Amino acid sequence: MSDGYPEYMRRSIEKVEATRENRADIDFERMKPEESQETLDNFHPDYRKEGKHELKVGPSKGELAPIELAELLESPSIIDPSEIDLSQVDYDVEILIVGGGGAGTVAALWAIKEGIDPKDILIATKLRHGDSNSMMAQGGIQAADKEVDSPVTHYLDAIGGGHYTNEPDLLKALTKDAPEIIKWHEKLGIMYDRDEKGEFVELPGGGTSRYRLHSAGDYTGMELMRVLMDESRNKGVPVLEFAPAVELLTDEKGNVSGALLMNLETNEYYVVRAKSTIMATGGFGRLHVQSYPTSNHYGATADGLIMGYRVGIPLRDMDSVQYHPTGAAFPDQVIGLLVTEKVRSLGGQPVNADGELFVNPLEPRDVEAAAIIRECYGREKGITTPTGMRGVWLDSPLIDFKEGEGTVAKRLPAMVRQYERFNIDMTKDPILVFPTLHYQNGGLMINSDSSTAVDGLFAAGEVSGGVHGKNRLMGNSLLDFNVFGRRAGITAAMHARKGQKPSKLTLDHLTKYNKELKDAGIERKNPSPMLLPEYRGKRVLERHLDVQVTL
Amino acid sequence: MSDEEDKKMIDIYVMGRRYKVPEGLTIMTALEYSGYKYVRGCGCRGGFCGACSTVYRKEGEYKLKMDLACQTAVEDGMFLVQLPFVPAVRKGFEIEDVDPKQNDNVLLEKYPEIARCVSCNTCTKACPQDIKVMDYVQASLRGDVDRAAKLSFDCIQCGLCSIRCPADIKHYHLAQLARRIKGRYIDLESSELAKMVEELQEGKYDEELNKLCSMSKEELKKVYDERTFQKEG
Amino acid sequence: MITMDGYLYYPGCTLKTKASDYEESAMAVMDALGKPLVEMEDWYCCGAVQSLTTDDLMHQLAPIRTMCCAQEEGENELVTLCDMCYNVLKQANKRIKDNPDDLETINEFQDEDPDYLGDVEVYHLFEVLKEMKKEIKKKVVKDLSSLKIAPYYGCMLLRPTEIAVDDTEDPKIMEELIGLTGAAVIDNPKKTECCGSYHTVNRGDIVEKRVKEIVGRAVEDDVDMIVLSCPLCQFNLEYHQRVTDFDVPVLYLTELLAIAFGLEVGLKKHKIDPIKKLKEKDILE
Amino acid sequence: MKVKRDLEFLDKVEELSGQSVNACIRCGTCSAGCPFVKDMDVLPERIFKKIVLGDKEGILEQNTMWICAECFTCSVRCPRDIDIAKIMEAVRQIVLREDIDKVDLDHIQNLEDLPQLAVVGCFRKETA
Repeated sequence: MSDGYPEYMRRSIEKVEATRENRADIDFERMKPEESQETLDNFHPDYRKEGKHELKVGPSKGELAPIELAELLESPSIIDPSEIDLSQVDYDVEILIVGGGGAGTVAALWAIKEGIDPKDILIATKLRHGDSNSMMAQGGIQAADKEVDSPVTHYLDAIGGGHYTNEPDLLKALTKDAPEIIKWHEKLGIMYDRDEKGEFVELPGGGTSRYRLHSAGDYTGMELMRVLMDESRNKGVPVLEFAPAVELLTDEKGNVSGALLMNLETNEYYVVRAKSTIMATGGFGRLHVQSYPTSNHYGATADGLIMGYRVGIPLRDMDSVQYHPTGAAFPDQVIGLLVTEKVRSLGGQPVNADGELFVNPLEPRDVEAAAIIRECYGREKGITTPTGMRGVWLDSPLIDFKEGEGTVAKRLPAMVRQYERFNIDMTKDPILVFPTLHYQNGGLMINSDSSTAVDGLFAAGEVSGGVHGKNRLMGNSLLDFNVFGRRAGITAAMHARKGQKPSKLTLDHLTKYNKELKDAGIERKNPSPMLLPEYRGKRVLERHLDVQVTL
Repeated sequence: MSDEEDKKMIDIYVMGRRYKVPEGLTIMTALEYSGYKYVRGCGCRGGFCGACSTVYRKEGEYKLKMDLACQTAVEDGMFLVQLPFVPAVRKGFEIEDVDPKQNDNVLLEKYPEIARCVSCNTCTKACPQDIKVMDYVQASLRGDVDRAAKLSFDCIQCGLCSIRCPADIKHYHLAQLARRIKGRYIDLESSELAKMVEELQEGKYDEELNKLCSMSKEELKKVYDERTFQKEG
Repeated sequence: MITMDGYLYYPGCTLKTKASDYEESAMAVMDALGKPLVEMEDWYCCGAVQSLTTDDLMHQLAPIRTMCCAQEEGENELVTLCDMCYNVLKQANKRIKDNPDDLETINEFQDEDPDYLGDVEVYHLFEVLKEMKKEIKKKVVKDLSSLKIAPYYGCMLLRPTEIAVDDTEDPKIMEELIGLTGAAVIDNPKKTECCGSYHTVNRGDIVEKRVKEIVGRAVEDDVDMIVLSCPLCQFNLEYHQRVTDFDVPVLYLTELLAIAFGLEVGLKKHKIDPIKKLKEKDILE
Repeated sequence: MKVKRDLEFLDKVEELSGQSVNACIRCGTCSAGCPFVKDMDVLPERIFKKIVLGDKEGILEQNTMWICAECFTCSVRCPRDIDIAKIMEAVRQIVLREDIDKVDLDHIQNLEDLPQLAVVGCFRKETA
């Protein structure tokens, strides 16, 4: 038995144990469309009007965005265009890839396949190559490749889950390219879970009508990233780490002509000239929208959205944020960390303080999340932790109960390990969960070839919007960065091949954007991009001296 | 979420300097609480990326411990230091050229230093993921790629094993090669996938997909609500 | 000595790849003899050569760990095929038996892993086969009398004296075993001389000289093949014939037994194809 | 030639090998039986003399201990029961413990052909 739970929580666990056998075979009825809409309206954070702000400037003026993002969008740049000397080019490349996560790495590999010399590519990334949300995706990647399934069914599941707001062309690309992506992975040597005949062991995900989720234990994203990085190293793609882009550069026509990077350690800037620039910076979980904890990595601070918006790329679906239904709610050290949806795919059930199953475990993510919030704050049937956080039980031992002892340990090693560190044995005891800020559904608008409204700029992965509409299904984000990373790599390579070296490097678009802000009467103090979130202790920040200390 | 003021405060030592931090933080959040802003040494904050290797010793204990800063709770009297990522030689390869059927010990060929393993097990003790590192090095030495790949599967490539190894083995690069060989050559190819890829290339689903693309929301909603669910995989 | 129905078997790394012919043929032969080799669940690379300095316990760790694995499987006897593994395991085992302090230090270093109690005995397959001459004789179905075979011992089975499987200067164990197959045994005065060992890695020239002497002598005696049991000798004696005009196949003794038993195993990874020779002699079709 | 007599070296060899170098009577049996003498700069028995003299420099510039492949022929034949292989090992170790490799791991030919035990053995004897 785990000794990680206090006595009063253990009493609630006893209720979960008492009902387990009876719950095991219940096929809890899925919510009718009306009920799910009502639950979303009343409990999902996205549906709270006070969390949104109408954008006053830029290409998406008039659209809604979370306040935390809007504040960054409506702020001046962290650089002053008049202070930057762009005459000396530090890196002159065919393709600049901003972001070293999944989308960026895939783009590099496909640009090489398209004929670009690896030496003419530069991946610039804020942290290390691979430090990204891609690395953290546990559950799996969707691709319809079984006889009972097809890209058509995949499309239908995704567009329904996205409340019919997905961009049809993008979703078609996503679902149609999926099997080819898995084929590519097979050739690269990615170790997916397979049966003895070599066929993939596939699971259902929330909102999917078929077993379509390919996984590699519960380290799917990590396994993908490890291999993609390994291959990128084999090909010799130059990577500049700890060097995030802080602004894009434009030529006299306003086309993107490279980017300005910043060395995070020395604070000096680097000028990169590129024929094609791919924005692959990921999402914005670290903005902690509506004060939610997040499952995202340290660098997920919306930089790409800010930079792209300032050169004129419209945003879409920014009013919707994905809260993963099951983030860890206990112990304190892991609050917000993802508890993979695979726990529910394998048969784990969300259960309230009285041991009652209250929702089908595999509703689409937003509905599932709303139902859990409803249980805690609408019906008062959650469990309150010693520090005041509420959550519901996720009955993980039920998996072993149904599938045989050892299933949890074998299929969810990362999860088991995470809880073991804090003396909780999730194979024997349930774990406490509450929704966590997980994914940026919307983003920069792209076309199906990953090009954007501005020549020279391409985008892929979480930073782009439209593929998932207002709600992404599990297993479609790993797929997204592969499909659109590939398309971005190919399109950017073709663009670079036929294009001339950019004639000019300017920051004119910033000057223009600053003027727009001024004209709209906006004066904010939070220059952006944010680059890294601020987690230093309150006391330290209050006594912080803003002086330069030299060695 | 939680009120710092109510918490019990404990002492930690960061590179020798003492700080008081509330109990219940991870090493990572405790360093931040103390005023450090991470640039290096912090990545996913969830135990997957291996950026936050940390070395510590507890008061009165002779053993040096290694772990991930984002996954370890601080304890009173911990002496802490963050480790930068230590570079290790990685051998490049073309995935087409590492077929174990052509070369029965490609791992030894790429990483001959595995022949220096003395089974001291220091690597295994250093691993924050509880991987049997020494066992997979040993499996690699005897050409058992399959076992090396399986044993190393949970590797997050933090590099702690390689820092500690007296034989200068590059465990995590070796393991990466083993896993790729397994994924590519030892695991059988999926015939279902091959069939689907072929069907797609023939354009089998184009018409239906295009039809869905042109449907109105109402039409889509109808089809979506009527779809059936697969009961078992 | 060994009395169980089968033997706990320690392969060593090379038996799993370059010397898989040896493992395959040994397993087949022992199966045929009704005493199968059962591979240990866990084992570690022995280190290939014994570390000889008084203060070096680190390099004794690997063989002791392997002993420990046997102990944890509840066995007190362990059979090896590879001569180098045999030599290293046996010497390490002897060393810690003679020096209980060393054993204590190693056990202490191994932390939470189980302590080795020092009760496991190490045997070479030849010692097992020696006890089964009658059974071997019964299993011979092929007439090998047309073959002239020179046994080659090398170093590791015979030296140092304390761990030798036979007389250090005048061993007979292989002669006896080869004799059971009906083949003609040709004595080679170089049979206990070193083949050049690990120098094959970066001093191939030294090994070449050794091979010229050892194989050269066999050629003088018009020998059809050399038989041995060390994968490193096997590699050296075949591989380095490339600088000579010799063409003498070098077989593992178990391969020879397998042929005599009519078992179709081994003979796949030789640098000098033995099959040609065996066909010439009408032993294989 | 003037030789600097390094008695610490003699002590170290005896400590590491556990053998008494002074027991040697220079009978030459070791050299007579050694299959590698042709490749050695100096015969094994001469090495003994140099050790007794404390001629560390003189020994370390010879290749003798590196040519020795630990075949134990000398050890089993020595009439004075000196385990000569252990003396050779001690001399090798004195060099290796200064973190000097005798073999360059990065430039080994034919690695794909070599059996593991050759590589393992070589690294044990020739890398620090």
